[in-house]
Amino acid sequence: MSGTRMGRVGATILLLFVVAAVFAPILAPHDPALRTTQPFAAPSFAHPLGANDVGQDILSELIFASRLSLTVGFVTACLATILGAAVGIVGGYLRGPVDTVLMRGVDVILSLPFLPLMIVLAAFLGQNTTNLILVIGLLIWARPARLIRSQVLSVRESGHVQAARAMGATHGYVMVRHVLPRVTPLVAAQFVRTANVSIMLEASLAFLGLSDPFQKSWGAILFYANARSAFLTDAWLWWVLPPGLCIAAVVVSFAFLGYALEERVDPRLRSTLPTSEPSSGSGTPMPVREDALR
Amino acid sequence: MMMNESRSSTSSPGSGGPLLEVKDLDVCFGARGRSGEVAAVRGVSFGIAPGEILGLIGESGSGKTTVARAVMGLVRSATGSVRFEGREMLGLSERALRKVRRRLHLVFQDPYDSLHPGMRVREIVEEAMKIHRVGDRASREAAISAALEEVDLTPSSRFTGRYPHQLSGGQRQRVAVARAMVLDPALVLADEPTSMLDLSLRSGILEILKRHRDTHGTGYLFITHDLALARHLCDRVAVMLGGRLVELGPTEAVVATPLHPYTRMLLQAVEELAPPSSSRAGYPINDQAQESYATIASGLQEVAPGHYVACYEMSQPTLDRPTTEKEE
Amino acid sequence: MSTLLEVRGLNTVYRTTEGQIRAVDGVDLSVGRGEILGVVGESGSGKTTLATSLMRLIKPPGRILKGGEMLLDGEDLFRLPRSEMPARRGRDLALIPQSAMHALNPVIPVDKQVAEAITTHGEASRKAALRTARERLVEVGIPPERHSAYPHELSGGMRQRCVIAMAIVNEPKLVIADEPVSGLDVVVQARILRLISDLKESRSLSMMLVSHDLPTVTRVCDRIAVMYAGRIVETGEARTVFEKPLHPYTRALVEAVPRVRGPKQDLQSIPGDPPDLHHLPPGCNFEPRCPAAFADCKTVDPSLEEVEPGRKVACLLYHDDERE
Amino acid sequence: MPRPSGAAWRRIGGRVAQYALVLLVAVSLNFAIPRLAPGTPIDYLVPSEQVATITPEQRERVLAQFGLEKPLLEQYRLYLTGILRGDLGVSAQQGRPVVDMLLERLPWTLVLVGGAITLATVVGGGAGFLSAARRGGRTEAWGLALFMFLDSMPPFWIGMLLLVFFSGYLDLLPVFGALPTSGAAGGFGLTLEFAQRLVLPLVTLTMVRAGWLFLVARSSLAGELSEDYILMAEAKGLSRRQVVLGHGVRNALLPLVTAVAVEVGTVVGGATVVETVFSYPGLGRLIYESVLSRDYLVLQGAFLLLAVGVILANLLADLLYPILDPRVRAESLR
Repeated sequence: MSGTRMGRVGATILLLFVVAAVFAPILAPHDPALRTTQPFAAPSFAHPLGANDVGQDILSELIFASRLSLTVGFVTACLATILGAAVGIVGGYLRGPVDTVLMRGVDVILSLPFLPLMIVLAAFLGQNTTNLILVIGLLIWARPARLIRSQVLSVRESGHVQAARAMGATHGYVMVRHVLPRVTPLVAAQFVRTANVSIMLEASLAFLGLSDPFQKSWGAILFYANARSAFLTDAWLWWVLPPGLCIAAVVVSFAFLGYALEERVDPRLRSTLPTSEPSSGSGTPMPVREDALR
Repeated sequence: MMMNESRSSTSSPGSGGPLLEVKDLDVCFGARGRSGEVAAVRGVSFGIAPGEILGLIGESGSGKTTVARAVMGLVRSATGSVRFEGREMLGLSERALRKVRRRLHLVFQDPYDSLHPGMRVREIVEEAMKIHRVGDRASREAAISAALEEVDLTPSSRFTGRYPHQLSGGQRQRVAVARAMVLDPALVLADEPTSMLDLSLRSGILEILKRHRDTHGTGYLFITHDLALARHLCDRVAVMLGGRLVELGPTEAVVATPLHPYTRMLLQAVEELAPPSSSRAGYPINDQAQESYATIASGLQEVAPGHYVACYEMSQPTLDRPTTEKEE
Repeated sequence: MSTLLEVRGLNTVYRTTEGQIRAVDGVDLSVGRGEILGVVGESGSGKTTLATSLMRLIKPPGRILKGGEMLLDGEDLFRLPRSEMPARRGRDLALIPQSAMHALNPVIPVDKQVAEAITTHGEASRKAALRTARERLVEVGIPPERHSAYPHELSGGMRQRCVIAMAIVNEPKLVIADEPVSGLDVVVQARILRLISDLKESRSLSMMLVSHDLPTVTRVCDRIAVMYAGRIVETGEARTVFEKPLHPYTRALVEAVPRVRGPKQDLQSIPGDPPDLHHLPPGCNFEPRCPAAFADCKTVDPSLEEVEPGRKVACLLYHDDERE
Repeated sequence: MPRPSGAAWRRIGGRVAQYALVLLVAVSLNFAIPRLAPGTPIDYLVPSEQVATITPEQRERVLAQFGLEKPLLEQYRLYLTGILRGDLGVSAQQGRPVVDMLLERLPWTLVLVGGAITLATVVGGGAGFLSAARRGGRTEAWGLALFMFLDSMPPFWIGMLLLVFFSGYLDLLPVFGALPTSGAAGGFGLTLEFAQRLVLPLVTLTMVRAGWLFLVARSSLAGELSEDYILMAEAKGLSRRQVVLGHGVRNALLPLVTAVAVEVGTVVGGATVVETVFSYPGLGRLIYESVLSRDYLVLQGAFLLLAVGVILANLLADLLYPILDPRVRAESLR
């Protein structure tokens, strides 16, 4: 499967979930907050995936839960990439003490175990979605920042940046017009990557019972399924399997998209080989040798 | 070109003063005590007249590029004096420097990375005018096509809409030259502008630079490692070794009677690389005495009119001697 | 001088998004024993592809078309099964690759890398191999105290010397050097070329030297082949080709060379753009840029023909029979 | 290996200082979070069911016991010295010192995390190298997709599915806890029991983490294989296999080391949820239990301990790297 095809598959899956999230009230057969049948009901025509321990329709829960996952994914990814790109570009371009301070901060954040820290934060700050998004967003910008910075370090040495400086352009102009466009593909790839990570983090927290109790989430569905030992009965088929599949599908769709983007940043990752003619002369620019995946 | 507005300053080009005067330039990099890091430039002095092409010759690590960057005010740790059109450049505020940079331009070595891959040729050439808010739309458009025609990218309309990757290496370098020329700078710093081009395309670029000098009176600092090339283009050459200037003089004089052992070594190397057929007829020393401003370079002694050489006991060449070789 | 290498009808193609290009297009050449053949060409001429093809190291999407022959000492290496090639590389024919600056593994000391070239081919013990490797390093001018250095601790010139040592260590029949001095400072370039000349004398090395730099090649080589758009357009004795170039392209190249001695002449440049291998003209490849082109050049594709003993050129100006 | 020079010692010193800083940040976070959180300290210090019924006197006593009536700076000082003495407080639920509870669980987590990282590195890294060495093939492309899938699956979900299959359907392995709760067999039997219970959590954690290491290994080997020295190695006469193993993989191991170190943090996070699923008595399970019972001091202590572990792993990798890569050795601090 080539990167482009992966990208297409990823985009398709993601689009399906976006549709589900947007049209949840129309698509869901029931109101997931209401008891609409017997607790632990097995699948039936009216309730294709049965019901949970309080009698709520699982299919409807799943559909509504896509809203939370996608929101968390998109919003935190926005936060993290904006912050990460800003820190990466400013630090990498200006260098000097500014850079040192910023990168020390990045190092500190990267050396903390995320999930345990998030658990502590969630336990103390209370379980609401806004807090969750803020906390994830404020923690996961560090990796994109480091990656973007290392690319900026090489971009700032390129001739057109130097030329713009020599022409009398301000730092701000150079960063916006010359540096940012060059790192945009990497920023996009990092956006996808962070969305991916934050969705997984949210699911893990919810699975530990630390999600907003008033909002449906795939992780939380699994939390209840686990707490009620659904995996010891046949209920795993409709109670355990589908929410996990949803998480995996969304995450993998982001991963595929991200991979397609990263492959563009670093053509050496391509599994089917290249498109341009071999460089026989000197000076054909090679993409930056950064581990785009890390 | 058309952007040449009248200037009220007393030291405008052509008024007789030197265009650029560098005196005792020192640049030190990262004093972290690393063994590989050296003072990049030490006590360099030279001058460039309006319309003069000065070749700065040196090998990798000789500090020649650092000199150019210091002249542009891109190096913060430079000390000494760099006077451009009579104004001291070192120590100028960022804001004041930006203004001066209108009159100065750089052409880089690598045409593949000196043009922004996401900008069209039109935007690339226009950028300097935009930054300095020069002219209106129509006049900019005219300036762009004039600049492109001047570098033989004709008809200019064929090129303005293209992206760099749609151009050949030679064409890209022409665009870079057009970008440098569009604001009609008084001084252009060209850093090995032809070293990455094929032999068959090199002379085209040199021709353009020469022509521009002749028609606009632009001064050039032409940085190169190739003495043979410098001989074809430069009025005077300055030879650098390990951050110092070791010889400075009219090109023909330096080539015909190199004084410093390092210059001799360079010339010998160039001759060894040259085709075997070249005859070795003698040349008159100083066949053209190029006018030069009293370049009283510290450490340099004038041994013939306009021909300076450094006291060479203290600067024995150290190239390719294993233990002292520098890493790039 | 007997013939060591004889290449006939070599074609190497690359598949690209825009279609297939022929980077090496029907090349015939030969190298004599103890001879240095210079292959000169500018970017896109196919010279690097030629060098890599002879090593049979062309990787997809490139491939060597069937039908070509490469006789080394009378044996056609193109007919060997792929699995037998590693045993030949380094021993029968060695490569000094382009960008030799990066041709050394950054995390292995250089003497070990040279020794590896020995042990992979033979019976020699590690210790003996290391000893031989160090001898070779001394021979190419690396002082003993630098032998166990890592590549990044050496200058460009020294790294190039290491690569040369690696290439000659198994005493190959033929050395293929791809731009052995590009990217180095002139003084170092001169020294490396001197080293190559010395090695040629002391070891009667046979070599194919690929370069963009016509004067340099003229200086060290016995014969020259000039490439343009994947083809050889002129061959002959090195000095003769440089002093009396026949093909208009060679002539233009010679006139573009800046000289540090002799009268100062204006440098010539070749008008137009380098050839685009995707869209080659129907006739002579050089026709769009050629100052001497005439009507037939647009339609007739000239072949490489002998015009004087030992001198071949692919240009209609010299082909009497094709002219009419 | 060359002996460390002055620059190397400076580098080591710099790294240690940096990680000491990280540790200080973690400790400070631990100190600050409860104090910034909404509600009163009482909410966090007494068992949750007593919060509503607590009397003002009891309240004072609790505050005094934890030094909460003192100025903030003094509290911070007390907190730091407490930690240095190994005092992380007393569990509100169980009344035992937090340190004891943590140390009791630590070995279980060490075995699980250590095992999972080792296995994931071998399996994921190995497959990644293989994939990079055989680029272009069909198997390679599907292998990539497969490992990306693995990387995308929630660990707790994989754990639950494994439970369904292995104990629900096949009834093969005991699944809960690390040791049988009663009738300890001792000796070999005990080891076997322990190993059996370790299998599923270990497999789960390995599966989810192998994907990422696969991607890193693949991309770094692919990068190395496109370098010029690979061509040179082949030109010397090395077979493709020798080139890939002796030069490519050797050099691609370096980025993998960094990736593994960074992984430790993620694996620890994964262990938390996996232990929860399997009721495996490690630190992760302890965290889960403390979340449920609102035992905040235990929660904080566990976080701190995990932070120390992750920081040590990173430090180790940082110190290891220059030994593996002479280029890094040559550089001094960034």
